Amino acid sequence: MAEFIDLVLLAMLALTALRIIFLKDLFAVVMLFGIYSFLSALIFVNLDAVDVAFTEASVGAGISTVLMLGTLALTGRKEKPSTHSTLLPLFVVLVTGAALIYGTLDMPPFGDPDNPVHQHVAPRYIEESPKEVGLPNMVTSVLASYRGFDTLGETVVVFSALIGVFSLLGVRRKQKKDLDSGLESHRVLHVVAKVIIPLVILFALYVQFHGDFGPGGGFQAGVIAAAAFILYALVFGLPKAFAVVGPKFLQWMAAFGVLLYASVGLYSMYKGGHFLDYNQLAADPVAGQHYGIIIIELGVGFTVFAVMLNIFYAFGSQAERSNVQ
Amino acid sequence: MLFLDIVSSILLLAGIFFGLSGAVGLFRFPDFFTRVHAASVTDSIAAILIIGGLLLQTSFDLNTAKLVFILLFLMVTSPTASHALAKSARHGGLLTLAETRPEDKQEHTQ
Amino acid sequence: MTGILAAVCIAILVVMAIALARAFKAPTVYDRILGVNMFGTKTVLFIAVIGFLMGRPDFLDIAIVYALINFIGMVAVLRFFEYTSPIE
Amino acid sequence: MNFILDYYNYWVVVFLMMAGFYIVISANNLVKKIVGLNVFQTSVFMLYISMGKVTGGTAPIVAEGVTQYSNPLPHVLILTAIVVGVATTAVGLALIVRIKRAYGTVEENEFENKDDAI
Repeated sequence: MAEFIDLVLLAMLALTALRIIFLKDLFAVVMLFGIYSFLSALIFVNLDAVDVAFTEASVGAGISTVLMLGTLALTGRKEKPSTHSTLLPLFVVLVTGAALIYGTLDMPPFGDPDNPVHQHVAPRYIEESPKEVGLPNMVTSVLASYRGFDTLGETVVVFSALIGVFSLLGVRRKQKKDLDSGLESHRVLHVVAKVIIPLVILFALYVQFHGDFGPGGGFQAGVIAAAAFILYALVFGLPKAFAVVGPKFLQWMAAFGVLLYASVGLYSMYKGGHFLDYNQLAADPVAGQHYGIIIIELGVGFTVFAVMLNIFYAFGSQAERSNVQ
Repeated sequence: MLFLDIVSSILLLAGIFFGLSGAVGLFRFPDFFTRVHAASVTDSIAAILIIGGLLLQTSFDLNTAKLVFILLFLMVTSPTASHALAKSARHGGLLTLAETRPEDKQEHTQ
Repeated sequence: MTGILAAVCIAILVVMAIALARAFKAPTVYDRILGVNMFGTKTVLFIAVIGFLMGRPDFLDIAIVYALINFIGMVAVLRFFEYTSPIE
Repeated sequence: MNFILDYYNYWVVVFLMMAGFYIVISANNLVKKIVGLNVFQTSVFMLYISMGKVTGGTAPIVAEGVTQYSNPLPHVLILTAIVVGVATTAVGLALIVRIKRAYGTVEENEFENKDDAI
């Protein structure tokens, strides 16, 4: 049954990708990209990658699509016909495709339990991580505890993305004459958004702290909370959203998240362990792991929330600036 | 125990029926506003029935709470989304089928 | 019971395929948004049913995220679409 | 038939890679190139995740009565890759907005004669 579903979903995905190639209306391209991300998240669910599906659905389908729509609001909808012929790209693509497919022929068969990939490193983590780190969700324990240093680097990458977008775009200060943009004419959306936003934030907090036992964690929680505020900014307009959570406050919050993460590492060094070695954090090593993972997931949640919301502010204020002139 | 299974499978099958009818309506209806009607009505009823069917499977634990949350959330958002879409389409100047075909407009107005 | 759940899965897949077809062939942009929206709601149901079929009902978190992101994506499309251009 | 089932996943991944690759090469609009990049990226994620799948195994969350788990390590790698991918997409889109403001266009074939304009 699962293989059949896998086949059908992958076929749908291939069709969506094909359709994206031949579309000229960029709005339709971005919307089909939204479906593409949803479908790939669905395939990840089917391939037992539950955390990855969570992230792909919230980050891939949510934030990417909203940012692309924001860009399209500035750069226009229609793609002008390209002058050069499509024969050469097609030829290059077909040759590389054939080479790659020839390469996949001697890969191990899909889903076979005694594939080499499952023999060397994975059994150690599948057996040891529930005992050493004490979390049912092995993905979170590997992500936060064994690979804690990499996740710190990844949080810094997200933080530097904020710096990059801000150095390029910058957020417009709130002028007096700001028109009250947002979907004013949609009264129903105003009422429903007011009802939904607390629910979404509550769910984000649940995801944040549920990361140890089920799918979830800092990244997904940060993105979902940012999505709640993005919904607020979309429906009630940016000036009101700036009043609720300003870009200045978010910059501090992003920095604070990375600082919190690194200070956990320094504290465990101060207690005599290595950098980011959570065993020193508490008397009992497994309890120390729990504290360490909860705190760094909180740090990651702060940073990702602040960065995603601030990037949306930067794009949103550009769209409004071009409309005000 | 068997009774619960029977009721939940009835609900699920009814949910499928409405979902499929909505999909057929979405595909065959002539213009946008009829399609919005077809899609959103069956979306809501199919969601209620299928999630209701699944609710009977759970033994009143965390999953039941999650399913009730999903049901409430879908009941609030999916009609709102369809309303906002139809209003935005109308606002954007999309005409209904009757408006686009002037010749059968007279018999509408008599 | 699993037979019924499997049948529900296949039916939802069919509905998703039709919604996808609508999103591909849509004459106006609004039809495309409608297709995307219906596809999103059906994926929520699909994940819920798959979770029960596979005996891992803790997948429901992902179904909730799907419902959220589908709604927010829809609002974003409507919001930014009003910015760009009148109906072609 | 069994042979196709074994390699179907990888073939669809290669097909998506080539679709993304083709979009990046032949697209005229920069935003569409970014979409092509994301299509390419997601197919790479799918390659890693389908390698980690074990038929009959479930999600790598410890549950009683489950013996066979899918391999959690590719999941961790891809989790990081998705977030970094979105960060790069955000910076890429910010660059496109600046290009639009500086050159007035984001179409690739309209750039050549614009260089002396600014």
